[in-house]
Amino acid sequence: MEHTHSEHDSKHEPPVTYAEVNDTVLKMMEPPGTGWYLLFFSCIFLLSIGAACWFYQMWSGFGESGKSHPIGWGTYITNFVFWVGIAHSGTLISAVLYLFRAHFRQPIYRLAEAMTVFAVMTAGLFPIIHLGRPWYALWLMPYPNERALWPNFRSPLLWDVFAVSTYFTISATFFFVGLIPDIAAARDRATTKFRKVLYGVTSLGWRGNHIQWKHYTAAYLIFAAFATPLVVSVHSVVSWDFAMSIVPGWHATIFPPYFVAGAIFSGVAMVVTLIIPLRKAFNLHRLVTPFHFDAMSKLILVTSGVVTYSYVTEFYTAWFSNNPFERFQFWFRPFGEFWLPFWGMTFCNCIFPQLLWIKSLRTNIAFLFILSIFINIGMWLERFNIIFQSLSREYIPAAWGGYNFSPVEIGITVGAFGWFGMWMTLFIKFFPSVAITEIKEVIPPPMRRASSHGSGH
Amino acid sequence: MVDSSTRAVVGIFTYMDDALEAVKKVKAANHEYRMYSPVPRHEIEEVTYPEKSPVRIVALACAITGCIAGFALAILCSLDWPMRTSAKNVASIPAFFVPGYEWTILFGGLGTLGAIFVFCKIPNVLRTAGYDPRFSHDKFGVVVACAGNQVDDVKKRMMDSGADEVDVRESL
Amino acid sequence: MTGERQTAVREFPTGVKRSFLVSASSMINKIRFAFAGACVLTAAALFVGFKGGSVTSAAIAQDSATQSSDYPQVGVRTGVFNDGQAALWDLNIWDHFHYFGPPQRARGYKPDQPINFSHVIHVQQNKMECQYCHWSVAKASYAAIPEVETCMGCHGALVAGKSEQGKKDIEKLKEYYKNGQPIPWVKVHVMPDYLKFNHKRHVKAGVSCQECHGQIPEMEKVERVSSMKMGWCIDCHRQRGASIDCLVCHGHK
Amino acid sequence: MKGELVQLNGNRKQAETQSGEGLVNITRRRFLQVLGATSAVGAAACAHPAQQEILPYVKADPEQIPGVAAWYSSTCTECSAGCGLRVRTREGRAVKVEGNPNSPVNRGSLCALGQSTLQSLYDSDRIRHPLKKKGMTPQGPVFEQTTWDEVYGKINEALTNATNKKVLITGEPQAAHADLLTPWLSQLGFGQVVWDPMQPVAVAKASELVYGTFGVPTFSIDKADVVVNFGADFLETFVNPVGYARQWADSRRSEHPLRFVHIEPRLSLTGANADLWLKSNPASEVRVALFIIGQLIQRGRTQGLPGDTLASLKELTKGITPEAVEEETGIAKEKLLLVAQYLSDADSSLVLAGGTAASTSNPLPLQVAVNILNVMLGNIGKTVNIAEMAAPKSSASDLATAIADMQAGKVDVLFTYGTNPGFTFPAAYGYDYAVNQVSIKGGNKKAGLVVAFSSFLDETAQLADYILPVHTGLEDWGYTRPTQDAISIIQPSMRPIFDTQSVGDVLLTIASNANKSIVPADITSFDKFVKANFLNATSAQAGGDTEKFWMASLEKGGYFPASNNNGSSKVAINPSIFQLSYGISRPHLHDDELIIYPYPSVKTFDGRAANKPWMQELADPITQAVWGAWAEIHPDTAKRFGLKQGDAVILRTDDGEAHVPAYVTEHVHPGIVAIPLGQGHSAYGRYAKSAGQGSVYGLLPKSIATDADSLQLIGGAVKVVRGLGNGDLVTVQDFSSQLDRELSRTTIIGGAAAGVAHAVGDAHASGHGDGHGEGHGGHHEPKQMYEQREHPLYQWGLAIDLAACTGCSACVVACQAENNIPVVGKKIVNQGREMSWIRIERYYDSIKTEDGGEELKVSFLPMMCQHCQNAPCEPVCPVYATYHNEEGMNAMVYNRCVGTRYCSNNCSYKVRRFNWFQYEWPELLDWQVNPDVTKRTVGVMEKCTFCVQRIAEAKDIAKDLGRLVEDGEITPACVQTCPTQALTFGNLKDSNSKVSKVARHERAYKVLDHHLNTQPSVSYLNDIRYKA
Repeated sequence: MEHTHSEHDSKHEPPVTYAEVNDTVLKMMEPPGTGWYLLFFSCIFLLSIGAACWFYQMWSGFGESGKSHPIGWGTYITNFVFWVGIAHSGTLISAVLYLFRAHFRQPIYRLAEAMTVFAVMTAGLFPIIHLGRPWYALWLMPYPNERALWPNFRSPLLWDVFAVSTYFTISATFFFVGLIPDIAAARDRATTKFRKVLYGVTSLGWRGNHIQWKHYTAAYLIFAAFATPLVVSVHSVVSWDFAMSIVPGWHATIFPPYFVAGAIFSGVAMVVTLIIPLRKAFNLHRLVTPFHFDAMSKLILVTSGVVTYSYVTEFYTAWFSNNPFERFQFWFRPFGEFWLPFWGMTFCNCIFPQLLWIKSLRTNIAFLFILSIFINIGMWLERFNIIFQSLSREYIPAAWGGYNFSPVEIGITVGAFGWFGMWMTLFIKFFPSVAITEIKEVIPPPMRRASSHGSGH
Repeated sequence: MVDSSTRAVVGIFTYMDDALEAVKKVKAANHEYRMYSPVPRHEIEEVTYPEKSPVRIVALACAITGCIAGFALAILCSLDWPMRTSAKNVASIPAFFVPGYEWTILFGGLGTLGAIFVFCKIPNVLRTAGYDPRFSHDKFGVVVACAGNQVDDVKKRMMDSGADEVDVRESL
Repeated sequence: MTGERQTAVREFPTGVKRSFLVSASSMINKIRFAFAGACVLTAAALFVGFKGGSVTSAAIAQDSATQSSDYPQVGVRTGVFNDGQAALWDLNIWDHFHYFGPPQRARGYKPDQPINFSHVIHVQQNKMECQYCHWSVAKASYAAIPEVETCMGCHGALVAGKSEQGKKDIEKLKEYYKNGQPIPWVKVHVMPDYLKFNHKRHVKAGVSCQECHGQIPEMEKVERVSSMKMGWCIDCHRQRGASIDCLVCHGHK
Repeated sequence: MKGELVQLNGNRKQAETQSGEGLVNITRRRFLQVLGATSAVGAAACAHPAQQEILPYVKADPEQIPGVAAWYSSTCTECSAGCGLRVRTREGRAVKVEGNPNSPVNRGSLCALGQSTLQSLYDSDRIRHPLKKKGMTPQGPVFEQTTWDEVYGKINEALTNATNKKVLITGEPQAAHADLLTPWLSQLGFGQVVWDPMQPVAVAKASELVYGTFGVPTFSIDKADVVVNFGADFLETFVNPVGYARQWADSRRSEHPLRFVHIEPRLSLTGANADLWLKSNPASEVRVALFIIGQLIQRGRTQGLPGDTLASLKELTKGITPEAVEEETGIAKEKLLLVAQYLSDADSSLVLAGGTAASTSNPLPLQVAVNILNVMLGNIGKTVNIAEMAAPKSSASDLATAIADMQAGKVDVLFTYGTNPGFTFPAAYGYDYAVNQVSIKGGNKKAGLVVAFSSFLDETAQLADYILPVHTGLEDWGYTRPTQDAISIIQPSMRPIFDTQSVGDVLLTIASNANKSIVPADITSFDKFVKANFLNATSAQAGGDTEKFWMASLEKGGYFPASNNNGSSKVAINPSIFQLSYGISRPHLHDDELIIYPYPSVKTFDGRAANKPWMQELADPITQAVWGAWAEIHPDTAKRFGLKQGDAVILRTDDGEAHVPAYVTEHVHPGIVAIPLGQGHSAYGRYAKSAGQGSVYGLLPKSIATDADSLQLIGGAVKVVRGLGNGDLVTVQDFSSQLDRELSRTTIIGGAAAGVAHAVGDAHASGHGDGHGEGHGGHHEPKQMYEQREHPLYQWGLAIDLAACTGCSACVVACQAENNIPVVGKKIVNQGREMSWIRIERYYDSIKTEDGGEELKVSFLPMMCQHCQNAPCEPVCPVYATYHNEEGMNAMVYNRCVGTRYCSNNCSYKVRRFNWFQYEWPELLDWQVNPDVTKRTVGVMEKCTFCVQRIAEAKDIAKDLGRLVEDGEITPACVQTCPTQALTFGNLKDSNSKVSKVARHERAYKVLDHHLNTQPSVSYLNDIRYKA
């Protein structure tokens, strides 16, 4: 937080104190106003649309979604990959950057982590929604059953089950552990009975004595160490859903790093999308400063570069392999019937973010907000391209086909945003969405005597 | 030792170095104490708990268990009803790295969570003697449990260190 | 704050490692007892689940040993743990409450039949062979339900029944025959649509009727006594070295 | 859309078979499933599905063991070829129709239409009891139920009162009906009119002029070295397509394949199988024939001709220069000379004409010229058997006269059966008006009587005052005479479903009511008549025990003596042939007009198959279109009319209009618009009515090819108007090029020396060169990371000879019938969700010719699950719903499937089908459902199983006999029915099995295997093409 410090100094503002952090953050949790209710109920409304669509799809048949022969996967798997991707930056920011001691993470990491958990919860719905018989989704779990059958551990989809469930469990645990001291702080300031009980229960009786802090910090580091490989592994596993198959356009070794980079790219963009309105709504200007946006912009710029490189590599490999099916597929994407999603993706992910080379734009909040939304769209299109374009032009020209977008799947896609938004909204109102303890950690502790330790870590 | 005459002496400090000073003094007198702080600081750890935390060992053990369990699950389930897919081996070890890997992390993570619960003694449904809500806000605290006849000594040590206030809580 | 102090509970008695629930409030204890109670109740329920409900082979074997020896004294095939069980966790209790499916698919299904046909009278007392009526069982996948004509072979002129109920039922049978209507027997061993069960192969392999259907000769009203779930089939297939290829039973009917 | 089979929520009736194996009530179960998915807590506890009943027979049926199929021999009545049938019944219901191997006509095979005769039997729109017309509404006539006695009474009354003519309009009658009708017509004073638009009457007439006898000769295609065909679609609908396809294929896969030249303005399925398809100007084929005659005379190949005829022929062909013919016919003169060369060089050859190309306003000259060619080339007695001639009775002029009579009030009583002139005769003649005249007035101002004996409320039946529902072919007795000596018995394979009677019995009853004695007194019913006639005809063979002989014949399917009647080569050329006009007659076209070219397709024939959902959903082999008609238009023409693929088109003549979608293809003549016949019904049933608007017959001119007494199909001008928006064209294959992907491969054989010259990867000869290049899947050594899979007893495999495959799609229908594959309707097919397990892929590619030009090469590639040893679909399934079993099969367990569709994504062949909805069979059609095959529920994947139920049955039988399954005991439905026997199935583990031998053939390869190492169990044999 040194940067914050110096910036404040230059503006002749007093440095941030423990008390101020506490008060600012806890103020966000004050009883909700009209705006919050409006947001919350819009999310509920979207969610109801999605739920209604899903129920209708189950009742009427999976054909209500737009999938067809040969495009067996479509919007739902796109959404799945999209949401898993969104989740990634949360873990990146909370765990990887924690290990790297990147201080710009502190004010945004809690939100990013919440986003992770809720995005995984959203993502996890889609593999079930996309099943032809979702009522048998349980069969993917290796539980003992009266059929004496087990699932197929060789299937990348089963790997997904393991990867996503582990990811959800670990990131939720990590998230929750990080929250405990902050909830304790909230508990100690709570005024209403409901909140007293809520925080009393969820803080697990945290006191913050020196023994607890000792084990807590040790464990937190271990959690970060466990979560870090997950950032790499989960999206790698998700990418293997595609890379392990023999579909031209899917069967590529570059997929894991490509997907991970894309995930971080989209996730950081999503963090920006979420933090900007929050910053405005809850007046977090002193906690989330232009320095943070600058850092995130740089991260976006880097990952955009990696993603662009991956795109180019895909084309290069297709050309270099001399495989007619691959070559056709990569000719088809930009120049075929469905060129629009491809070029949309290229613009959003490769071209538009290049503007971030301009320093002033990196801290231009309005620009960043628009850019982040474009990147979100671009990354959705990327997944859609991979799934839909590859499947529509496979080996047998007689079996080529197109896609029929249906209102039902659009409804479910929208519903997913409602579901995600609902959790986010509830979280922001009921739990500290900026990490109190972690910000306090980077503030120099109050000392009577000049310290030889210096400030921060 | 445990009797009704035990008291809790609560020192509340604005400054961390004062609190640490008090801790050192209390420690020197061999009192049982707890130091409360709104944030974890390595300065505090150095004074109060310089040893390594056992959480790490638990995490490692659980992670290894998870790795073995993940592989075992995949292999045993596959062998229980051997079904061929695409001429691949029934127990295809490369494919089982994924469950093995994921369960390493899953077990490790859950083990760490368990370790926190055990070592930090949470969930804690009890009231804590000497705890003050300010400790989670911006104050540091040193709480000492001592017999009634030692209260004054402890109180003095704290005041000397620069405590904002020192409380004595009766019914420990 | 003061109030809190007064009611404060010790956190750390010096030198004593405090256990998690020492000095727990009475609320905590209630939860503990409730949990323990639930465990006991569940265990009891499971026990009932294992044992309760159905006719078990052991009981049948004992009862029938003295009565007749015309049909083999074979019990329902023991499953993984108990009679007719597909897996350790395939408990009668589920079947009784139909948690996982319709009653037709559960042990203990014992529907009322249009005619109170008694296997006890026909098989046990009159020593009829199973295949006299279920004549296609060694010829086809299906075990035929006897034609109404077959019943009339005896009941047409010779056998009019002894009990009041029996007489009434035989009149009913004649009525069906006269009207050229099939008797709407209610299917007891309802199997799913996606399954091939070939009676012929099992009979020819020496599996006795009772291994799956239980001691039908003892049943006044036929009851489903085995789970007939997949794990139960597979268990026997494995023990006998029969094929466990999925396509043996699935993919066709 | 009306008439779709998908009924998602409504009308789910719990069906029960007679054995009482009730089908699961899907609705309730699915409801519970949905509940279960959303709330894990068992809300199911309170819902109890209805209990199932198990119904025994009242009386034992000695022929039926529950669960064991009983087979009955019969004869197909769908067209007049008379193929022998074997009908599989279960618990008294016909569930599958196959060819009878004893029949000399089809030798065990059956076409798509023949198999869908089950859907005549189980047509949901069948008439179920006698009907009486109640009145007319704007939606059509309304009928009410009546009794047989009432109708018979009315008939008797009308016959008594009738003073004017009495007319009976029938289809081409089967032999039994013909035998019965002879006395019936004369005794009751009826005039008979026969109308079957599919009869090649012109061929018969030309035979009369050239050979001396009226009739359609029997052709021996397999004995010819060169076949030159003017539009006769003998692989589709011409006379006996199943038999001719077999002959054609037998030759094509032999050491010395025949060379096949097809001349027609449109690429038909038959043309697509030709080595050389020449796109002729419409109605100009006669000039080609004359030109060839001239060429042959020049080359001295006239040995079969009498001298005087030769002189006249020389006169006739004088001055026909190659240039002039090129100008007239649009065919390059090099090609024409080449064809003449082929014929003159061939030892034996065959020239044919027929189909739409030959149905011009004066079809006779072409047929005569073709016959002359056959005579000149010495084919009579060799490839053309004029001793075995079938004389078609169908007559367009008779019908036209009858219609005129009716309109003029000269007809009092009209009976119809077995034909649909209300639809299949040009509407311009006003058949419906004529019938109304009979019905309303009659001749003597008293009410006339119109009775239809029909099972279907088609355009003809609905004009009638009374409808007597008659048995369909599978419920009826009868016989046909496929050859002069043979008799093929039509035997009912199940009891009539409804209150119907046999047509024969109806005729007998009418006669006896009228106190006419047309049959001996002991013959009280039609089945007795059939038996008596059969035994009479075969009395020499029957010996003493006629009853035993009769039973044996019933079992066999009839009496089929070995035919050695090759006949003489004696011809009697009628000099009147030189009076015929051998010119081209084509109407003058305005700018907005094209020549209409309606053609019968394997899908609908003349329209009789239009209410069969299998046939509607069957993809047309050439256009790959389903459900309804389309208008094939050349791209240049389309451009001229501003049309593109799928646009709505209105075809309009003075007599009517039809709304069809445009199908833009290079493979039609730019001057024509080609439409399949038989769609656009206004009656006949829900499927027929839902598929298309406006019938082609309505567009045909009021003109009959009088010289040939047949319908003039080609030659009418039709206005082409762009309709509004989308014409609702649905095709299952939108891309026609293989893109050098070597899916279907061709062996090019060249020159006069037949034999395998060299293989090419695919039709694009360039780049893959000659010799045995990379593409030899059959000899592909498996490269395997893992140890090879052991197959202890069997490894099932299939081999498909592309040289024999004509693309007729009979296998598709066989599969659909055998495996309970739902028909999903046009809308769902349009979403790419067709369910058929076999797909006949059709590719247009080109072959380089010797002179550097390019020839069209059409490939048909039947594609079903390849049962790969290294199946990409298997390892990706998370629940083992698909896996590899030890018999080498890619097993699919429906009930384990959760529906991730990953397997389908990863299937390189795209042969997996997903149940997007819960498909239900409408009432009555559900009787056909094969009880041996699981019906798949919503949300599961399905695919070809190699007919696992048949494998299981064969293994079951073999196990009873204590041995292994022997070669040939298992024939999956597709293999069984293939008219050309292009498919072979068996155990690859046994190196002596037929399939192993085929798979080792030098032409064998496996699709995509050399790219993907999938190691399919299905081998293909290269197609064969002569180098042009």
